[in-house]
Amino acid sequence: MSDNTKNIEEKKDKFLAEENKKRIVTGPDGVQFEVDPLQDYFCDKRPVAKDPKNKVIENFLNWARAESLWVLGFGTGCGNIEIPPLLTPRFDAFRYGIQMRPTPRQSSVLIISGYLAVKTLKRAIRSYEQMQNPKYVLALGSCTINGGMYYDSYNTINRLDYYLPVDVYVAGCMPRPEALLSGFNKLKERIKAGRAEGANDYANKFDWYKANQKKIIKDWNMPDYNW
Amino acid sequence: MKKNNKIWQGDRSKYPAFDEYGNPIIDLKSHKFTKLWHGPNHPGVTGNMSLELTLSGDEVVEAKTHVGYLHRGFEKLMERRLYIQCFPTCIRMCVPEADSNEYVLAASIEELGGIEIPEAASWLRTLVLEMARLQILLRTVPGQAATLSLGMGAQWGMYLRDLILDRFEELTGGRIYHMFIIPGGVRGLLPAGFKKRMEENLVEIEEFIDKIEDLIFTNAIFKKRTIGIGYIDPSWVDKYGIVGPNARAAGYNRDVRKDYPYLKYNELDFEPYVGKDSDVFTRSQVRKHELIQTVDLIRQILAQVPEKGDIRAKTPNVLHWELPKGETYQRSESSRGEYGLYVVSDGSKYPRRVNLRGPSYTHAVALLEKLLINANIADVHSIMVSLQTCPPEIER
Amino acid sequence: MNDIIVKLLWTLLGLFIVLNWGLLMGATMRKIVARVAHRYGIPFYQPWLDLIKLYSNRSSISHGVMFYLGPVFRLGGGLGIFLFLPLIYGSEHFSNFSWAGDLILILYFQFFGMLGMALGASDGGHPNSVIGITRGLGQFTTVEVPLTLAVISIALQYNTLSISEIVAAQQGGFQNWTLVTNPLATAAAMLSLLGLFREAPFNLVKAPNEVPIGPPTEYHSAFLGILRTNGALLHVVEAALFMNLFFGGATHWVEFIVKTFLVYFWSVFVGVVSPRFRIEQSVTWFLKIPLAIGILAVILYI
Amino acid sequence: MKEIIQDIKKRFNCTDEIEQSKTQTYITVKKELAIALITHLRDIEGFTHLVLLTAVDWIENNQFQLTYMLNNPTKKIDIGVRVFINRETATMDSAHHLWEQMATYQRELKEMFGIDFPGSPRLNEPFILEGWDNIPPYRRDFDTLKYAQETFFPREGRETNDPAEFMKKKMYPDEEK
Repeated sequence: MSDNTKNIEEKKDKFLAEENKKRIVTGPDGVQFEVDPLQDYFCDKRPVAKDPKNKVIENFLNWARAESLWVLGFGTGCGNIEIPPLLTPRFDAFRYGIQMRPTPRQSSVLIISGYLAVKTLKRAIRSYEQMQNPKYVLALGSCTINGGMYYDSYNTINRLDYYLPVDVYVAGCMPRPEALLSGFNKLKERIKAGRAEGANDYANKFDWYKANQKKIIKDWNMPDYNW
Repeated sequence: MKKNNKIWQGDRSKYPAFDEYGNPIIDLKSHKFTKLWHGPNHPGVTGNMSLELTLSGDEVVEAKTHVGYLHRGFEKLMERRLYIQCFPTCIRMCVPEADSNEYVLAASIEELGGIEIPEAASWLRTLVLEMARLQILLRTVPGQAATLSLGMGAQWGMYLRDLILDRFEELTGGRIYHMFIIPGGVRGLLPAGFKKRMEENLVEIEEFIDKIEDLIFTNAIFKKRTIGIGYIDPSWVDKYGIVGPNARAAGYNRDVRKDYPYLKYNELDFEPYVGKDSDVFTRSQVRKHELIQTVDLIRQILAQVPEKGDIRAKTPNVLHWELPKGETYQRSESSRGEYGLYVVSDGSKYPRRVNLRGPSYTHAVALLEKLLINANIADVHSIMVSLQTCPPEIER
Repeated sequence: MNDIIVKLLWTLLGLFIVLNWGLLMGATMRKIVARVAHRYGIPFYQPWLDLIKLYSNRSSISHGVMFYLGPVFRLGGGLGIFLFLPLIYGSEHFSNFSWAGDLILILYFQFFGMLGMALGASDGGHPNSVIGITRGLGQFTTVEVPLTLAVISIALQYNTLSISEIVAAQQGGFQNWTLVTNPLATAAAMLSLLGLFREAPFNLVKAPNEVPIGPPTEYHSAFLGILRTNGALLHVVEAALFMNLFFGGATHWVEFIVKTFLVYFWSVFVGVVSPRFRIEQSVTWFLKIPLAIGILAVILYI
Repeated sequence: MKEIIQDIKKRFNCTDEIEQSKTQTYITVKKELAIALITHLRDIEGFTHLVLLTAVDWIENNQFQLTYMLNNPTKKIDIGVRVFINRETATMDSAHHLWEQMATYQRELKEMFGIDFPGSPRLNEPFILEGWDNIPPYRRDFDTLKYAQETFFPREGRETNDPAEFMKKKMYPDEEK
């Protein structure tokens, strides 16, 4: 083990909760064995890219996916204040097959609504990785594009596409609900054209994304890929 | 602990056990307790914050609030911005009611710089602040029922809120962030026909209030779920720094608009509604009466606001505007309670320190952690919404 | 041998109709709720798209064998009710596999799916699913009590445990329905129907802002697809059961559709204007008025 | 208001009285007497409402200024108690027993300024930041722009102007300074 990796290991251990640390456990029959909760309790298998096979079938499925966008109800920033109007009489996004789901397992769209603090980025990554394969990221606001007015803040990221594969950016601070709806339309076009393969990109460029994420999340105390 | 007279609600006075300081003894390895995280990605918390709950059965025995998911470091960022540049930054501190942010910063700068704002600007500021209160109350009053899965009122309310946001667009050009109040005055006068359109909306809102009275406040199940839940002892009000509607529901007649009249509030005729039972139902009643009162206040303001006149006091060139050395604290009454800004100037072009005092700072951390103890897991969301917590003003 | 295959094919056709009607009915109800909220609501074809999407997700994660079996058990419960429930009275083809004691069997199948779900949900490991399913089982137990009493009452009234015979006894016009001849049993059953369909005020199992979203928190992709398929199926067959027991059954598909729609609409109608009970409130609610009505209905026919 | 100030000036040796407005006064008190003064104000003079506690970094004097803003809800007056502490040692007596929310303020100050309040509950638990390994961010010597540029990935093509220069160029192009 080189010094560098050892340092990283030690640093990682510092932030781990007591029950997640590696330890030697004695079984009831007296046999001693090592327990590594990060390996044993969580599945840290790398994600696998699952490329579409049959083009005709995939086109049909993509159409169904595009018309049934289940959005994770995770308001990561101030753009989230325009999500409730989207679901109410004036804008009524339900008409376009957009529905909110409370758990990441069942959702297919992650909306990063505005600036992303480092603490939230960690949760957003976890939520994203728990979503199932055709999954899309919609980023709202200038702050996710280039930092916006928080370009000099020590706690908000500058560009989201270094950490998560973004499908559509909606500019503005904050984007109006109309802009958000048109962002959803763009996303639908992308999905129907078969270009929204963010999940596969994430799996293919996994190491690059992880390196970027670990650069700013200094207390990385979870498995590399947590689903 | 008082004895239960209902046999199906077991006597919990002995379990969990308490140590000598009155804290429950929680041993997670005993498998008697469950640790449950509410949030940040959970529909049952307000905004982006999280609650770490330790449950014993259905009952919460320990709650911890975790914030910081929305931290942008505003107070640091404003130290490297000119006073005029602080405005676009400042209004994003608390999103749902952005105009309070504008007002407190403008008032602080005027106080330190010794600027008097013109009559018309003062009226327009009052109008904008009340409209902001109206739009947030249209969301939160029926929102209390939405926490108990009665979402109809919230849907209607959000539509009316959109109408008020339309009026905001007409007046200021912005939907959520207006930047209408600037140091020395406001940016514009009322557009033609504004009063008439506003009046139409107000009539619609009054009909809506009648509707939610029937739908929500006389609903037996709503009463059953809210009366007696989330009780704030009136003696906690000073101990925990409770302000605004939450303090008024506990019987304290505290309203910054009355106690420290700013702008034109001493020329308006209103009396804050004071509840006495201090539970979730009373707090929602207080907010409903505040909604009725706000509609009335906007009518009063519209009757008196000048159609034309000077709206901007003379200020120095904003690029070289140096405030004299000093410090001040300016407060306003937001829909959540006392909302203030503490500004320290060191005589340069940049503020030395800006600190926001948001009501949620105490409501969502110290008070919520206390209130959730012994609450049912089903009531966590409704207690939280009844305090009207807003995470961005905790961490800024 | 040939007969049974033909019968199976007819049953599959019935399943196809019921399933699609269930999806359409679900969409219609959501549209009605949306209209109350002054919205347009989802398109009518949305449930089908959701199902296609769920079944075609490229990845899915398992938490063990019971996690797989949970949705299967749930679907087994729904299919079980369907198989033994005569859909159309007097039709040779759509009476499925109904037999002399099917009423008892159906009551058993109602609980079967719930238990399967409990096993699967707790294997998902998410505390919210466990809380959700504990509430679900607790509430369902008390929902069953007035329903069972109502069923006992009409079994005593008609002296049979066969649904076909109960339907047969109600033919001949409105005045012969159980609704008229045994209003107490109908009232008890219709109140417990509110808990059966889990709309507000009894939707605490899936309460999104308490336990998002209850038992299926960890279910996704095809697992959730199965659960939603079963949900559509279950809504129709439960409504059809009530239709058969209390509202004179159906002699053709149009009547079937109208009656099941109205039975389901009753629970949506109550749900739109009600907040949600807490678990102990809903349990005690079922053990008060509906239970009393149920007992009265049984006493009258002993 | 005047009498209260005169009284506490005598009792607690307060200095630097500034009357900001009719209802708002700021006074400075020594670190050792601060908690006693605040307790006196709360219990005797009726300043029962804690408005805020915050710190100001006077890096040039090597001092932190702590401001305890107290409010008297019956007389409707505010008093700002200023305490200057050494920036190097940065320790202050904890006042968490006076108000329940004080512990939260002290947690925040510990995290954002590095001011220690021995004895305050949950003081060392992270409040806002997570895994922070730099100097506390609200201190004046922490350069947020430099940190952001080094840590995050600025998008190429974004023109980052000094806001003041940019506004000057756009709005007052003729002006010289």
